[in-house]
Amino acid sequence: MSIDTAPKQSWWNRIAHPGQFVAWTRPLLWPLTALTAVLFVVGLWFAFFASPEDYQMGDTVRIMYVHVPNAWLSQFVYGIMAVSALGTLVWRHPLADVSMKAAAPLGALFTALALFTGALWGRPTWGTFWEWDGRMTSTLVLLFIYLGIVALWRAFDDQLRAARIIAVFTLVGAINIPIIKFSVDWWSTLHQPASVFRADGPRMPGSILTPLMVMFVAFTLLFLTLHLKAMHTEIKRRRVVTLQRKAAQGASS
Amino acid sequence: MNAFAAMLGRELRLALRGGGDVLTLVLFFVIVGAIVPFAVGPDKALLERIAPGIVWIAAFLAMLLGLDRLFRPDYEDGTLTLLRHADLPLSAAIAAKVIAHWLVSAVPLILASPVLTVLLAMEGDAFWRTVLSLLLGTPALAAFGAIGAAVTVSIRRGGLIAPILIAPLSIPVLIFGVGAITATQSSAALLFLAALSLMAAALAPFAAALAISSAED
Amino acid sequence: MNAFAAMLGRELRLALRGGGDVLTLVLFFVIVGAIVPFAVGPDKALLERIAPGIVWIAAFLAMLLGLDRLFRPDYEDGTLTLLRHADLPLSAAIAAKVIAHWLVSAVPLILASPVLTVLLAMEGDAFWRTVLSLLLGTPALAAFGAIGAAVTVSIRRGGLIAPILIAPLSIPVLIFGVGAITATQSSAALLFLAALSLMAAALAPFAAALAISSAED
Amino acid sequence: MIDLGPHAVFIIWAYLGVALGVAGLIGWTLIDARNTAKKLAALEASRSAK
Amino acid sequence: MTDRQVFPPLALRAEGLACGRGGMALSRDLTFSVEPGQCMLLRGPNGTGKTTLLLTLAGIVSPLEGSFALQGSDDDSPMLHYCGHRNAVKPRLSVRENLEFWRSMNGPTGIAADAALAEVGLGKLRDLDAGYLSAGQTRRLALARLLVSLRPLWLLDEPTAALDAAGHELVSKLIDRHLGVGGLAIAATHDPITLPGPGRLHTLLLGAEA
Amino acid sequence: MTDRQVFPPLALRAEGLACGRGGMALSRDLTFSVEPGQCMLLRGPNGTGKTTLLLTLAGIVSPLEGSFALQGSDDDSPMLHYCGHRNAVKPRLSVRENLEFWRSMNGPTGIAADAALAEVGLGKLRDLDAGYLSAGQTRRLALARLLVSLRPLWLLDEPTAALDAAGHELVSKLIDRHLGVGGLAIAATHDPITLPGPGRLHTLLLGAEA
Ligand code: HEM
Ligand SMILES: Nc1ncnc2c1ncn2[C@@H]1O[C@H](COP(=O)(O)OP(=O)(O)OP(=O)(O)O)[C@@H](O)[C@H]1O
Ligand SMILES: Nc1ncnc2c1ncn2[C@@H]1O[C@H](COP(=O)(O)OP(=O)(O)OP(=O)(O)O)[C@@H](O)[C@H]1O
Ligand SMILES: [Mg+2]
Ligand SMILES: [Mg+2]
Repeated sequence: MSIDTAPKQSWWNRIAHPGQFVAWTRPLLWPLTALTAVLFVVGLWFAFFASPEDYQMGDTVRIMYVHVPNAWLSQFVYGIMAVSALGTLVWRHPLADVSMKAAAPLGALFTALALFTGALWGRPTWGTFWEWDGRMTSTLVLLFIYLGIVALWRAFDDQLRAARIIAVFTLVGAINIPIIKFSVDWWSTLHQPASVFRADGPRMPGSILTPLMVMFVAFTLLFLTLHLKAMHTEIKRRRVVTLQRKAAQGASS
Repeated sequence: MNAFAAMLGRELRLALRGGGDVLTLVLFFVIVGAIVPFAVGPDKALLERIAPGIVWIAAFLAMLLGLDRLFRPDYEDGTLTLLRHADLPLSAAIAAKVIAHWLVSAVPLILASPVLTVLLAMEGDAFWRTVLSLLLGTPALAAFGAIGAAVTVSIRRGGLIAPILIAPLSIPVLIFGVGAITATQSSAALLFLAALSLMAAALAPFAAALAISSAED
Repeated sequence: MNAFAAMLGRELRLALRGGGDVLTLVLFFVIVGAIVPFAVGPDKALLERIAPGIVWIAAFLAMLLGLDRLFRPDYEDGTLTLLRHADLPLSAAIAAKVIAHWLVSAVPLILASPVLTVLLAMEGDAFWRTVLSLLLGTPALAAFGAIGAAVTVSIRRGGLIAPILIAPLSIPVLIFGVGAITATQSSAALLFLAALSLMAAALAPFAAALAISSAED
Repeated sequence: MIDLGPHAVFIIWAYLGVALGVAGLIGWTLIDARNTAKKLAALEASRSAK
Repeated sequence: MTDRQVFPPLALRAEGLACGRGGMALSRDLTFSVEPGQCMLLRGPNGTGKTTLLLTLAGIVSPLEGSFALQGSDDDSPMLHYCGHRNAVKPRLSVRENLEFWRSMNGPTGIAADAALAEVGLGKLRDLDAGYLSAGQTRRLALARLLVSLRPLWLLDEPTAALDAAGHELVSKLIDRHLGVGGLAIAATHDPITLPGPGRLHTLLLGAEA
Repeated sequence: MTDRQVFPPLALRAEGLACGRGGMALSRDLTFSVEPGQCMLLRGPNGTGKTTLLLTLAGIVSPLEGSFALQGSDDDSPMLHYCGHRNAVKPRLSVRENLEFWRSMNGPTGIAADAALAEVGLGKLRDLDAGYLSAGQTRRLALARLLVSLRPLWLLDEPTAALDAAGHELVSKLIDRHLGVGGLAIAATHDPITLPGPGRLHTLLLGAEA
């Protein structure tokens, strides 16, 4: 039995050291922000002025340009969290903790927006805000998982310790999400007549695909920018906590 | 193996001496089932239709209820700290705890399920399918529950978070469990349930041990 | 009065700092409501029909869940023993705790109830009746819950007994609560709810104080 | 602005909701960043003052 | 010698008191009295009923036989501080919030919370989450509670538990000062406690037949 | 002087160890070694990190800097007993059941449970519900755990807490015997502990700059 804390030096350790990380990623923030903003302007212009209405859905197809990117992000962000969780558990890297924590509220919001836009889309097309359809339902469950993770982060007061524990839960969730998706599909197809409208992607004409793609990239960049910023903040927050405790301790001795 | 048996024995003893905790869970299960007719009104056809769902929800909630007792008392009196230095690996000790948890919280429910089937006007055939589906599905609930309890044990006021972590994870169990009672493809659902339970039971001790050993004292 | 405010303030502070206990309860409420469709199947007409029952059961369970935190931590760390010698009478201290319990566990549920009404396909009118019935009925649930929790804490051994003590007491609340949402005589049911809540709230602090002060240390 | 057809309300609400959500997120991220940076600066100042 | 009499002249008298747990007597036929300005130490091996006697005097366990009374008190307001094995300290509240709470609950008749914290050596930690305190620091916080509300009778169960040498002295000092203003104290302890001045300390030996 | 060597010759060495809580160092640059047959006492005022150091050595809190190792052990089986502030005693199980449980969990390599109970003075209470034990009796039960499974390294956090005079002697005797068979012990305590024989006890002072 022996425990050693000597840090292992490598290029990766150097650039991924939290302080270093903030230093070399900070210059990226502004370009990213600018790019995101430009893409949003272009995307919105396409969405409202340069794309036709769908022959079937009419103008409501324009909801797609915000719905689909958010729906995609809801899954992508969980992927980021799961990879970060692996980083926390396997390499015990502080940066992975930070990334995991910063991503959770973002993912929750994108998921909530996917649900919101989906519900608003459902009303004109299906005549109801909510339908217990497989995809919608599994997105709802995903939102619950996100909110659970956010609640967990808030409940721990020692964030270092929290990271490893939450990583375990995130990974368990990652294993379970495909199962949930599958079971929900099985469930709603079993109980429900196949009345659900299905929009198959490939059928889309280019005039719809272009704005979709632009918005898609714009939202993804938005996430990356916010994630980076939130990670910086989180790194600073940890430093604040350490300093505060030091102050309390320094005062006591 | 001896240590495993000791752990199992201790858990069972504590539960059975625990001033009727087991009885309480069963009563809770029955009461949730019995309250539903009050809430939805005494319409027989309706009741029979939603009966499988209610049995499973009652079982799920009853198992949630006992969950806070799985690790918290041991965490608070220092037992979990000591278990890290026991000869028995922590994951094995947790496996014993999960098995005991299933024995004292799920098995009594299964035994009590006839009461619910009567209250909810289910017919004989559905009753047997209910028992079978509970038998195959509750291990998964216990396993997911253990993961949730382990993740939240070191939060000082964390007892409330466990249920919301567990509920989304348990949805497949509910869906297949209910499916196994009602559907015509009952056997497919049963198979899935069994697979889920196996997978969850295999995963849970390790995940829970990982979570617990990353909790500082 | 000052001591009463101190007690109330402490309870609220503990709850709000408690790493989002409030958020957790709300989530639990929504999740229980959302889980029912998984169990009974995604049939809209059916869901709408049982929706009032589900809302009330979810509220009942969410309030049950927070109950173990009402007296147990204070019992275990010795606070309850000391409260017996406080200037503020024990029953007043308990009244403050019950009020705080209602504020942090019932009010958020009421605020979150719109989400459930959407998920369960209730129409606009029923929604307002839901809010009103929860507002009038939850104080009774909180009060009965406090009695149950006090009795449980004083017998020391049975952590889980509270729910079954409370369930029978709470059944009338549930019945009238559901009645207030669905029935045509909604206003009569609301009146009963209000009466029940008043009575329970007046009784609970004394009953709970009696139970706690007869508990040996 | 083009004509959004009979379901304009839903489209507008969808975009508005997303805009609000995203704006809120951005705002919250920035405010959080600002507050944390301020706290950090204050603490570091008080440390070097000692 | 009482330099400043704050409390009415009270005395605790017990006559043929028997206390026990679960109907089983642990100590029998105790007759003692504690006068103002006096401290009684309870001593005896583990498990001989010191804690039980204190709980009986606090009115939490009912006596099996005999009687006791705090004579000289006319009103019904609470007269005693009980400081038991458990500290009644809440994590998530800061050290000061914990103490302020008890000050309001028991009546703000003693010194201010900050002064009490400084007194027990926690002045600098006052904004720390009380859940982070070490064992000894938690004990000190429990002792600070005695200072923020004036009560004539102190029932202390192992007040020095987990305290360092300075903490032991602190306890002696606090008791000394309490007796000085006419208070009474009963302390169960295994550690030596000494007070300046004669006749202020007497010992009740429990359990040992010797 | 080791009369009967039971354990392989192990030694605990720490180099430049810094331990703390929540990323904040409480003790820094600790370098010490404990050889077979030696006991190290941790001393220091309340809140200076004695408990934290013990938890670090037990592998529960991770060290901030530096390293430590138990040298001479070849296998990975658990080598230490940790005896903390909390006693890990379960109400509802009898005293003996409690001990038997830990004997099975930690390996029945030491003396029998009944013998251990007699050793710590709980022989007569063996069938009592452990929840009824007094503070000192509970502590004795926790100490009995050290005897039913042989482990070379003992980490004791205030072993004498709540114990009477006989209990203090008991702790000294247990440590003495453990060292006698080649064991190692580290004890954090505010009470005096003395062992017969020279050179077996040394003290690490935490926190005080003096
Ligand atoms: C609350 C309700 C809804 C939710 C939660 C939801 C969720 C999702 C999800 C998870 C995706 C997958 C994104 C991806 O694969 O990257 C998606 C894609 C899509 N959704 Fe929705 N959706 C909802 C309502 C609707 C409605 C009402 C419509 C149309 C009437 C719709 C049309 C689409 C389309 C066209 C796509 C992209 C095409 C595809 O990937 O197959 N959704 N939605
Ligand atoms: N419910 C009960 N039934 C039977 N015996 C009990 C019960 N509760 C406690 N006891 C016994 O009563 C005694 C408790 O005494 P108490 O806690 O007052 O001791 P103490 O003098 O404070 O000891 P210590 O110095 O260890 O704190 C113990 O011997 C215990 O075994
Ligand atoms: N999570 C935490 N964050 C910040 N400070 C902490 C945390 N946990 C503990 N502390 C501080 O660390 C110290 C705890 O030290 P520890 O418990 O090791 O003391 P100790 O030497 O055992 O004291 P005692 O003699 O009172 O038992 C205390 O000063 C406490 O305020
Ligand atoms: Mg005692
Ligand atoms: Mg300590």
